[in-house]
Amino acid sequence: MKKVFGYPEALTTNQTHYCPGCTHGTIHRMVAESLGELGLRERAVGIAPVGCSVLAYNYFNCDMFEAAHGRAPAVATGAKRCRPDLILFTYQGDGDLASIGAAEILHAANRGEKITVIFVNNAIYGMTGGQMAPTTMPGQVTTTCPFGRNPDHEGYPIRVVELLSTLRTPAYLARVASHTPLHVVEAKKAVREAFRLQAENTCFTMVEILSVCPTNWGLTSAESNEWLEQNMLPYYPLGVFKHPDRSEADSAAEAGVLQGA
Amino acid sequence: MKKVFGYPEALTTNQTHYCPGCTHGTIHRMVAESLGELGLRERAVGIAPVGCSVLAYNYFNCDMFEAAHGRAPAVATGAKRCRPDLILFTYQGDGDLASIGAAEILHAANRGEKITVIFVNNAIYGMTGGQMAPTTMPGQVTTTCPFGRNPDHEGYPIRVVELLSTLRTPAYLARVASHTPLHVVEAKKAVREAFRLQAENTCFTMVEILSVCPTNWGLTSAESNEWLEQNMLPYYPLGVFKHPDRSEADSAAEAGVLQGA
Amino acid sequence: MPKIVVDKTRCKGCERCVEACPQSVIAMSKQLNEKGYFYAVPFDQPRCLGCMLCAINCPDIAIEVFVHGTQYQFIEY
Amino acid sequence: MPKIVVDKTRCKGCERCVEACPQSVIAMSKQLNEKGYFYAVPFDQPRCLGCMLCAINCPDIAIEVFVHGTQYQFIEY
Amino acid sequence: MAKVLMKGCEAIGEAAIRAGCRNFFGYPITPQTEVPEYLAKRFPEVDGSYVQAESEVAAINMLYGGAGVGKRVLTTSSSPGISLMAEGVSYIAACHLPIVFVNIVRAGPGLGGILPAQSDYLQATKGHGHGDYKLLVLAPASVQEAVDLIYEAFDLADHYLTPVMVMGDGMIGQMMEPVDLPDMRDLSDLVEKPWAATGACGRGPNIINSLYLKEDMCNANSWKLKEKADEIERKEQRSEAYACPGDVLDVLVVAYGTMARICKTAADEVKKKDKKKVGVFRPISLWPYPYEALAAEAKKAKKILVVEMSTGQMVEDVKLAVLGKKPIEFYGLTGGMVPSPDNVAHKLRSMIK
Amino acid sequence: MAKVLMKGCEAIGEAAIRAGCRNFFGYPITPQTEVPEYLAKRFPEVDGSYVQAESEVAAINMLYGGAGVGKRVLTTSSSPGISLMAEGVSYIAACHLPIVFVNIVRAGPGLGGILPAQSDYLQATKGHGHGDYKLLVLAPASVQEAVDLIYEAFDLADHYLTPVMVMGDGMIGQMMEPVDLPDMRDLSDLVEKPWAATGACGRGPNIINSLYLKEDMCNANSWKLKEKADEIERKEQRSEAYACPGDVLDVLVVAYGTMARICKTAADEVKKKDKKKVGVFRPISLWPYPYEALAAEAKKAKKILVVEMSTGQMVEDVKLAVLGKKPIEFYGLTGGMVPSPDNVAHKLRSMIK
Amino acid sequence: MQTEVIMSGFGGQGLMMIGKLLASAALEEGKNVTWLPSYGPEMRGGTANCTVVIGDKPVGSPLITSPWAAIVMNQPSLEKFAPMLRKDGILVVNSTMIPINSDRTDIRCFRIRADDLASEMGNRRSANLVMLGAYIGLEEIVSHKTLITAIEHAFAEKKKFIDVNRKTFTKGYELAKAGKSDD
Amino acid sequence: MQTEVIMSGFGGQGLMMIGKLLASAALEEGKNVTWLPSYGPEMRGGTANCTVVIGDKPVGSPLITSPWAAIVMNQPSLEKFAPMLRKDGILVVNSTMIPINSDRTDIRCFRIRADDLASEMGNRRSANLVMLGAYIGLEEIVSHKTLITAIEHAFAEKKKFIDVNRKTFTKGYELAKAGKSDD
Ligand SMILES: Cc1ncc(C[n+]2csc(CCOP(=O)(O)OP(=O)(O)O)c2C)c(N)n1
Ligand SMILES: Cc1ncc(C[n+]2csc(CCOP(=O)(O)OP(=O)(O)O)c2C)c(N)n1
Ligand code: SF4
Ligand code: SF4
Ligand code: SF4
Ligand code: SF4
Ligand code: SF4
Ligand code: SF4
Ligand SMILES: [Mg+2]
Ligand SMILES: [Mg+2]
Repeated sequence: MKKVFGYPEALTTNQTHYCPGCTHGTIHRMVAESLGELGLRERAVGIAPVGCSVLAYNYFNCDMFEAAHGRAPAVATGAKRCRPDLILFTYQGDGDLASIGAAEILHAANRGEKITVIFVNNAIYGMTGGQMAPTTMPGQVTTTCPFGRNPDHEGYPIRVVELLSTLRTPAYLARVASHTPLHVVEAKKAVREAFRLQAENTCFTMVEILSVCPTNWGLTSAESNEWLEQNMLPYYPLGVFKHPDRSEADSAAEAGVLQGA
Repeated sequence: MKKVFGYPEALTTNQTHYCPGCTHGTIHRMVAESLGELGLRERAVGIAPVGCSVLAYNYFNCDMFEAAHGRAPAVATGAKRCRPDLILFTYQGDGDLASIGAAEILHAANRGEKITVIFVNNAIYGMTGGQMAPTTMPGQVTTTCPFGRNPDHEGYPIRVVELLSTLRTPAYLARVASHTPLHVVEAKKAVREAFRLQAENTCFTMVEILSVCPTNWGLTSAESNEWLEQNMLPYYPLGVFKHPDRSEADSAAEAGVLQGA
Repeated sequence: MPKIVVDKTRCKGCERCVEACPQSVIAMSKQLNEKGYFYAVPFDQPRCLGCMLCAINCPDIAIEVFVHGTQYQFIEY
Repeated sequence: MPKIVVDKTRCKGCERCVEACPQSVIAMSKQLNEKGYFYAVPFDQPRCLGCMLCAINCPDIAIEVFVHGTQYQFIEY
Repeated sequence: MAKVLMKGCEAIGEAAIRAGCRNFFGYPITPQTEVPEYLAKRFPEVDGSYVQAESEVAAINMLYGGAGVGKRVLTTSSSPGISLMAEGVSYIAACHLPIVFVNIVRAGPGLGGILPAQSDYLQATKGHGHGDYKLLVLAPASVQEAVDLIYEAFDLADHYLTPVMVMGDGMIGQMMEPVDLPDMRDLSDLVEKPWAATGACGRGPNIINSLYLKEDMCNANSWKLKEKADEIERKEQRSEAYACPGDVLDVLVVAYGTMARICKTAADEVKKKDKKKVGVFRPISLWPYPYEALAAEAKKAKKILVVEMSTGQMVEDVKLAVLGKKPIEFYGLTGGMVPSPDNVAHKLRSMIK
Repeated sequence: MAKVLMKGCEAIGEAAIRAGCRNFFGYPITPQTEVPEYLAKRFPEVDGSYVQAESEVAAINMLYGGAGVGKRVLTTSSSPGISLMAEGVSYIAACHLPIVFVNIVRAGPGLGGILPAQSDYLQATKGHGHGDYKLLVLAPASVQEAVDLIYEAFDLADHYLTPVMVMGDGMIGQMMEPVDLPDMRDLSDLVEKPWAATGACGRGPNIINSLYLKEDMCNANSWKLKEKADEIERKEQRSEAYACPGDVLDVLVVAYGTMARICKTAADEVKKKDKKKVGVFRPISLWPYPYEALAAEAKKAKKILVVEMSTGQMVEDVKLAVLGKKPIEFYGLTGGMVPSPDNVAHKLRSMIK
Repeated sequence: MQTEVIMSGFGGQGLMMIGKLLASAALEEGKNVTWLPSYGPEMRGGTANCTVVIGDKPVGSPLITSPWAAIVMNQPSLEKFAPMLRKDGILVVNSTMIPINSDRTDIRCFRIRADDLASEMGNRRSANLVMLGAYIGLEEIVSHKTLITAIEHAFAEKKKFIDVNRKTFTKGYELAKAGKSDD
Repeated sequence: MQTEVIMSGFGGQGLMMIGKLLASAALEEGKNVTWLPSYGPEMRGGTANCTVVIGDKPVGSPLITSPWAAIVMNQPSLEKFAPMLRKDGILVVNSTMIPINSDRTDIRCFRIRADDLASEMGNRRSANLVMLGAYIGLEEIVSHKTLITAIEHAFAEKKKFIDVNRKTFTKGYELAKAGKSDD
């Protein structure tokens, strides 16, 4: 018999510490598979964030850094500028990337660093036990917005991909989801495309991946999927928002349509 | 005879340290006039940045802070949340706001802080003697891009107003210029509108003001105007990009048009 | 005939594979594994199409998929 | 008749007022002020329309504008 | 009021409210996140406001704004977050603004671990931010003392116009103990702040600033800060001498915070079982360091033992107090390992033989 | 090579290039912006790369990345910027990564002023970031020494796998002096870094990390850092004793960096005019502090005078060296005021009478 | 006199809760007390524990390396804490979940089918109270009565749980008093 | 022996440049030398200065509070530095720009119409070299020849300026040698 689906080489066999049903694991696998399929594992250097995926260095079977909270894009910049022949990726949560690390992601994108950012948006701070993130949904209850996020006081969730899409510097920017098999299939394509573009030294690449946090959402795995579909998908539309091969006008138009959501 | 134009009450009579022809002075005046006309001077608290306008606290005739480099929006947030009855404004340069302070401006805008940000974009670090700013134009020579800003390595200039316009949180966001009398007239309207909206506790307000730096551009006052018109205006289109009274769709459409530039 | 193999020790019992399977091949065991989870079991293996959806959806890479010869693929992964 | 008054000590000689004036009322003095700048002088005062453009464009608020009675305003400021 | 059982972090939040603090700005980090979580829930009841800052850098600058408009403001964080606040705290000190901030120290350096440690001692007491200024640093050993010191910290901050740090560790933050909560301060009763930037209405502008273009002014501000530091050094030294009566001690243990509690247990045991005289000296104010009080106790001791959850940071201050007159030994574990009473007793026995 | 006249900042940049550094990450700040400006111009000639970071926080984390992939990396900044780097440097130290960074100190605290000062001494030597680690701190007194120490700093960093700070002030940064530039290092000759994250090709993954979930591992890393610090303390103390022959000194002046040059002039004058014996002790490594060497010199002196451009930060280390055996006085100006030789001579005379 | 109890099990088994009940009862009785949870990223799905120290004098270390008693609700907890117990210490074992025994002979071990008993009494989630009851039955460091009061206070806002919790607690208490271990 | 010279004037008058010329000439002659500019935000339009210290022994402080000589090209500089000069020190004054005199009688003051002379010689912007020439003429701390070499090096890439700079420098030098002050 032929194995058509198995364990990717670019992951160690360590079991993750992620909660049951947490899609961090799925996303790790997509990254590892992409590195493997493109033959990049031996040149790859990953940057783990501070967040639930802080231990990512135990799971990826390639060279890794563990960065300070929010600073992964700066670490990747430093590494890539020193060794342009390496393949650099960061793996970051929404608190890490969109809150404390907002300046670093914005500027890495704007400088056009040839790195790949895997941005896991689960609308909450997972690791520290469920505080409000910049991507937390209006009305969503967290430990630091115990009465639900109130847009009048905390503002609306930040749509990072849309934000970065306004930058003039060429980039590959996509948003995908990770909660159903078909979403994973699309997500994987985007992740691989990002690494491919990096390997060709084309541009900055980032894939935002909508993810679940059953533990801090206080839901089962199945309920989480539903919550994501009902609350996050309408606000965080999926798609490729920017592609270096497409003209700005095209991307703007597509983004325009999606912004209506 | 009647004085139709004179010295605004909300400025001290101290002479500024700005270079001849630098429009920082003009912008100070607009802010002071707006405070005066709206009767807000006695409730106003301004936050000076680190940049050429670091001494703004000597010029505005109202209570002032001098903030750490880039952090004025956080300082204003702290002050406004503690004293919502006060009128808070920050006055920031492009290095201060768009580089080191990128996270602070993004999040103050996204939280919808009821403050007014006066953002002076002169495409360079004035105070420290002419280094590259995030808003420096492609090809522009500065002391830290002595061969001209190269978009392949440093990326393209950041358009802050366009960037913040993608946020869902209501805001007033406009870009104006300060180099000719008619531009100043429009600029003043935008500044006053921003303070009016703040006084009514409506939303976050920011006016980006294109400004000149004759000293570090190495040009005369008149040449600076020309340089600004030829290089900055096409890339930094003027207009109101977001207004709390207008629907998102309208703003997006307007922004879309302008983005074509 | 296609088949899946679940690594019982890796499984965290999240049931994502169960939800994913169009053929209802998988169900949860009534026993805990050593980590304390009710783990996934392919209790109706013959119905398996080898479509890989379960494996694709498993965050813990606890599932391997095997097929004989050529196999119609619903999805490209 | 409208007129402008330039505060010689505040002027930094940037010539923004000169550029702004539609009536060419203003020119630069041949003398330095105490700060070492050639300062602005309304050398053709009678042509002044009181339009305020010079004052609006002056970064150093060195110009005051005076008018008699009602005055047509080109711009609202 | 009857004692209530409260978690350290929550007690800190409640104590701040009772001290008149209505504005908290902070960013989550273990093991202190329960402070903001508590306040996010509790503040609406007292018209207070919680703002989750985008980072610790932003948080400390929000405090700068809040303190500058005259309010009692608080942030809490843990080691890496405290490092990020260094620039902001230097600004606040330079501007003579009162703030209270809490470091629930975790294991370092780098990301380290989240378990209790005392390895930020030198940072807090010597050189957090740039420039000549000092932090008033208070180190509670129990939840009750955390409450009392937080409550007082706001008064100290307002009195000296200075940043005050309360430094605990994961045990202080996570532990529940019975506490007597202080009364609610009457907000109208707090000290006036005529220097605050509250709108130039009926007076000239107030300016909160630390830039000095003229070097003599800048020099003067540094010396003003130095004089303030000297006054604090004279007036605010706090310490506790435990079981040190008489005039001979076999060993004097020096330890602070939770470590001092553990040392007391160890000292009691060695006293009881080995019939040796062991005292414990506990600095409560880490800066100003109680040099004189320690020197006085040290005089009676044959040997000094410093115990810390670090590789030895306070040792330097003990040396400065003892000035070579007594032998000083050190025992420490860090990284989240907490020396047990047995560990300390073992070390004590090795010193006494 | 013949001596060339170079500005301190530019000489620092050139020395780094010659030491094999090809990557600079930094953010402009007076009075050190000429370093990045010089390198932005010069790097293309040697295939180097200058990146203007968005902030000092980003810059230090870029160094973390660059050091982690095995390159010699540099950043330079000044006081407020250095404060912002505290968290990053703590991570770098915890991961045992070699970097060189420069603080051209300016007046503080807060925004302060841009003129020369020495008020970041305690921050640099005691408690910059959180956790147990130490910075190797070198303080040049001339442009030539700045060049030499920068050149050596890269080797020290690589040898001990530790961050090394070179600390100067605005005079060092802005002054031109004649310098002998060292030779270009052969890049292929630099020490190997098998631990670097350069792609797991033909070996298992290399991991650059400072997180330890297990407290014993975290403890072990702190003690590993401590042992390294102890080794550096044994081996890398540097100092200069100027005009201290014989065995009696009326006064021993202790000063570092540019302040020591000024004190030498003052000492020479007092020796000549007042016929008194005045020596100058100049620590070159501020950490490890040359305690023993200073103690030896201090033995000969009747009195000690510490002179700093601060309100008195190094005094504590001098006390630790002298241990109460000699009276110590302090003279200092700060905020950009530089004590002149006359000021110091005046103070010296008041001590000798 | 000072007593230290560690309670340990899977997250969700309610160990923190019984620790707090014990601590408040101790406070109620005027004793000195500390309660300290384990915390950290290991929380994720792993084993959680808390330590309660009760004494006549002020408590020294809230962190205990050789406790006097341990209440263990899953096997990893038994494996971790049984070896750390002091001589003559007490080990209360949830025998529904833990098939094995500690090999120590110098401690008192009490096994009780906590989950089963709780289920039988109508609320599977009250197994923790069975365990606590058993411990208090073995060693009445606080009185049964005070503990019942503590339960009533704790569930003042979820009154429907008071009854079952009171009952399950008392069940464990009585079995232990009667020496009716599972072995 | 140590000589300290401060050169001061408006930004743009070329003070930094002549300071560097003097410093390189001193280096060329094997002397110890430091050159230190004023720096700071006051740069903005204000007065700029630099200090050159030349000595036989290593230079102590590069920052001088009582200099031996001052070359002042605008009035604020005269007002600032004349009072700081040491007794018997040298003050070189650009009389084109500075109508006033220092009231000190214990110093040597040399006035020279630097701007006018430079303009007359074809390059208004060489007034700084006239000033430097005058100073060296008064006190030859480096030789005329070395200084000319320094000028040639400095303008190696802008050769067209060498000639006028050499001439203006020599003009100032000769007038000073001849004692032809402006007064
Ligand atoms: C400087 C600093 N601040 C705060 C923290 C605490 N912290 C750790 S992870 C985290 C948030 C993680 O949330 P996110 O990035 O969304 O990742 P997730 O856990 O949701 O995957 C925070 C605030 C820290 N370690 N360092
Ligand atoms: C933390 C910190 N980093 C850097 C600096 C130095 N610095 C002062 S102003 C400035 C840039 C100013 O540029 P901009 O904000 O564009 O203002 P402008 O002067 O152009 O008006 C910099 C980098 C500082 N003071 N503090
Ligand atoms: S806390 Fe949330 S994000 Fe973290 S591992 Fe668990 S489910 Fe995933
Ligand atoms: S340097 Fe530029 S921005 Fe600054 S005052 Fe001068 S002209 Fe204006
Ligand atoms: S491969 Fe397809 S059919 Fe077979 S078990 Fe998996 S999901 Fe079901
Ligand atoms: S998806 Fe994976 S982890 Fe989840 S139940 Fe199925 S096999 Fe187990
Ligand atoms: S008011 Fe108008 S017309 Fe008169 S001087 Fe000014 S610009 Fe010219
Ligand atoms: S615009 Fe103002 S400063 Fe400029 S020349 Fe005219 S009056 Fe003078
Ligand atoms: Mg998250
Ligand atoms: Mg600017």
